[in-house]
Amino acid sequence: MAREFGLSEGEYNNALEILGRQPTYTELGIISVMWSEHCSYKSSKKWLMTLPTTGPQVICGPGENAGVVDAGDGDAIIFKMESHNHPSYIEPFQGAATGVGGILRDVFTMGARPIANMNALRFGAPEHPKTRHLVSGVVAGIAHYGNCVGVPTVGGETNFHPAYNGNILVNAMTVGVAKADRIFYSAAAGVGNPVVYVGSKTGRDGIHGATMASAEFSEDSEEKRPTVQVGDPFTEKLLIEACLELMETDAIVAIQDMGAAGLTSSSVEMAGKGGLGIELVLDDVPMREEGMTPYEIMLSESQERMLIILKPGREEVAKAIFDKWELDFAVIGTLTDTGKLVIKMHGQTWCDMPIAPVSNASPLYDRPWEPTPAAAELEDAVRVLPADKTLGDILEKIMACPDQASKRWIWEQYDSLVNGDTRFMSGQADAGVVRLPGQSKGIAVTTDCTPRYCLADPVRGGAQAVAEAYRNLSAVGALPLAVTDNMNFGNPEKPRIMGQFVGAIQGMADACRALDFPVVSGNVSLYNETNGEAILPTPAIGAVGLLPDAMIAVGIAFKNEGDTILLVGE
Amino acid sequence: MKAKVHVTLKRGVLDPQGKAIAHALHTLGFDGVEDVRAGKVIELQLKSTDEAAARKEVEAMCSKLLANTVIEDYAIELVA
Amino acid sequence: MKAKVHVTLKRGVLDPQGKAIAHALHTLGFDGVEDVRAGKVIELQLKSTDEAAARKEVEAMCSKLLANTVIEDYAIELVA
Amino acid sequence: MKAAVIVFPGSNRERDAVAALEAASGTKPHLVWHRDTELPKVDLILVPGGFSYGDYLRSGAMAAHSPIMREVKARADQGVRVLGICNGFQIITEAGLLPGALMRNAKLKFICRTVHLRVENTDSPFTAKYRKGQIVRYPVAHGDGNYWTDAETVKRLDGEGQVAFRYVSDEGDAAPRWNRNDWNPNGSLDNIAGIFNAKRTVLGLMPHPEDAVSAFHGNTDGKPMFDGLVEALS
Ligand SMILES: Nc1ncnc2c1ncn2[C@@H]1O[C@H](COP(=O)(O)OP(=O)(O)O)[C@@H](O)[C@H]1O
Repeated sequence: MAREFGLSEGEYNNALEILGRQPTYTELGIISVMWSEHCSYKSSKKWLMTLPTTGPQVICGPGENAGVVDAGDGDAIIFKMESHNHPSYIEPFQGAATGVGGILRDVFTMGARPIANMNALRFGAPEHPKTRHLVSGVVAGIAHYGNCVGVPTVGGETNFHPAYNGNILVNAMTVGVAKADRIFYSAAAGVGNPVVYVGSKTGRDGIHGATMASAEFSEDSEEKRPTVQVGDPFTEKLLIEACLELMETDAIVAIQDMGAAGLTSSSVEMAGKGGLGIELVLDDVPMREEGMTPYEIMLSESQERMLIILKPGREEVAKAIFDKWELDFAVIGTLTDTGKLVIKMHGQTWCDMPIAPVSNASPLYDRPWEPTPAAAELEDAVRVLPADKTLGDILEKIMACPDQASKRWIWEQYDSLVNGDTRFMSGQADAGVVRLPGQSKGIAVTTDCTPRYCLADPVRGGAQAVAEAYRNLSAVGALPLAVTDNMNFGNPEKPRIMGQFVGAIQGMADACRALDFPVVSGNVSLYNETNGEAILPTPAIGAVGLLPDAMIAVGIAFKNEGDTILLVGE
Repeated sequence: MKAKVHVTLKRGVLDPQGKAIAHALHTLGFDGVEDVRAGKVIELQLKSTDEAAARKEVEAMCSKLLANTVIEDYAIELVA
Repeated sequence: MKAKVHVTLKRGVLDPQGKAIAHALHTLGFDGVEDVRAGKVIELQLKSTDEAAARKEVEAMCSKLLANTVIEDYAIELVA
Repeated sequence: MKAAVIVFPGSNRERDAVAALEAASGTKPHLVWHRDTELPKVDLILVPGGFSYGDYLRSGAMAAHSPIMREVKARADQGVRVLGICNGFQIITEAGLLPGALMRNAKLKFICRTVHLRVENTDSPFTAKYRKGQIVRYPVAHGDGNYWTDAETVKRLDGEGQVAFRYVSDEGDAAPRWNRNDWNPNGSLDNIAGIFNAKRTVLGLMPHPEDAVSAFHGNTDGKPMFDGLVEALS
């Protein structure tokens, strides 16, 4: 059975040792998601730890829901990028939509009002029979969610390559703004404090989505049906407003969204970070369906839900706010000093296990890897203009290539102007530029990666992606602040793929160090393979920069006849 | 011959539209409503006059385009 | 008792969604499709067990909320 | 000028509207929650854009039945000016303040871009600061802006000067040309972008004048609408 849950024999034995007995079905489910690649970063952690993550501008680096940097005058910028690759391939519209929903929650969980969205997309060859359907579904899904919640989508990138035919990439990024002294973290505190559930009801959505995101695709995986959720951006919009309203009171001790592995990861992580125990009474969880089991409730990935630890006696204040926004609100448990996760339902105990070993002792692997062999030098024939071609011919060819073609068809489906704070959106500048609400100060946002460079040379490709992000921010006049990354790779159990990952991290780390451009958040998506064919190594870089006044930002349009054109750099 | 294809969300899949409609009906005072599900109907005018052939054709359209069977069920109704 | 409300665009109102589906079906090689109209079905689970009362209630929901009679027609089907 | 901006669950352009009104009038408008049953004494009611109730069922349909809308209709009957923008246009149309209906965009896609509009009637405080026939640029951002009504009503709207704005080409041309037909972003009937009620005290339009009121927006074509309202209603 452990195998069906995706646990290896070693992992299962480890679980037996921690518990000192056979796990219950519910416990086994919980352990397996906690130790899945998606939640535990077991293949990647060793390398992620080599990235530079500190600097005077960093308020909070990796480890929380999103990264936080200082934007001066008591303002903080909170941002992160996250993938929703597998679900978007199976159901492009809902998969991409719920990806946007998830990344938004990561950001407003920390107390930020989301002010800009970006999206980095990779599709298969344009002529592949599935591509058209996937592109239109993904773009419509991102539009559906982002437009409805009222966060402007101000840029992104879109590439096409046959290596993504069976495995598209949908990476979404959200940037938010908060007061630096009003940031909310996820570590639980205060024995006896109430554990509160807010948002949508729990259904049987996406049970074991986190383990799916950690498994390789095969022909029959399109049959893995129930793992795709339907997003409800309207409820998310209400949840944003309600959470931000509650955050203005002083009722919250800790807060976290229920993302992958839902109630399991949120409760275990919150209690684990606080070094406490947690007891949940699942009868009180708002449910959409009848007859749900403790296992299903703990592993459901229903969207638009949050878990909050309140200060004692603040339940009424909080409930009034969620009532106003017509969202579910329920006290479902309390913090304890036992260090254990205890789950009760129908008067029975379904889970009683120590949290620290499960959350801290999740396996870490030092997977074997081999460096990527140096790519052959480009032949001279490629560097010299062929005799029978003019520069014009070449220009035409470049402009007709799908990667270079105008992406207007995509970005016009995104509301880039809502809030009235957008200075530059897609197509207008090298980075999107929005001002902070009610201020003249602005931020610039970009996403960058050139996967074919990373295939040829992961180290230089990783460094190049960081450098390009830095340049794009500088080009609009912003001071680059920090980076979020989304590491999309194939199966890490293959030394060649692991080598791409290690190389890209090394290149990124070098570039980030050289540029004082720390990584403050990120996401890893491995096993992006179909029938053994891996995607191109794609370390997508998202980055944010600061402008003292958004009006000083410069776009790409030439302004006046007669202006001088300068070329700088090598 | 005519075909009606009913496309509905699978049991257990969240139906935000249905939820919102139910909520609005309650606000309007229609308390007798217990649950609402929203779906689509696609009406096809077909050249075919043979029922069996028509059904087969529509079946193929459903699985290829009209429904996404990851989250949706469909039902076909033929009208002569 | 259950009610199904079918909401369709009035004759004479352009149905771009139906047109787009028809176009997509043709592209996929389904040449036997002459015309497509897209509509909605709203399924209501009602407390009421009395057919006449239920019909009256659903009628009221339709005219108040479920259909916009400027552009849409509706039909009610009751299922015990 | 005193104004109220109505906020529904899912509204998302209320802050844009508040900023535009405040910049023009120097006074902060009242934000009124949809469940309120009373409106403060105001000269203008603005129903903002967004996705009230997620645009589920039909855009604006559920918000049109919010408690506050009864009060909005009563004030409109008394002649208080009402401005519905985007989702606000859909809401006040569903509420019966304006004729017709807004359907899914003909190309079935949400569209966000700047469009050209021709000001068709300047005999209202909303449009008094424009010239008749003037071409202005406003952004649009909607998925359901395809205006439809029956033939008789269109004729009446046109004859009675109830058409406020039409989508046109950048040269002001409203007739489709073989190579240039994408300036009507949603397929709306007769290129209608915005309409008045019979007394021209209520205006509904799909484009967003409130997102075109400052140098920051790179476009100030929407500003005369707010300036005109302030001048007439102060
Ligand atoms: N998926 C997308 N969403 C939003 N904007 C996009 C997307 N893909 C590309 N763009 C926009 O299209 C423009 C061109 O993209 P790209 O060719 O990647 O630009 P560059 O190489 O100059 O950064 C940019 O302004 C970018 O923001």
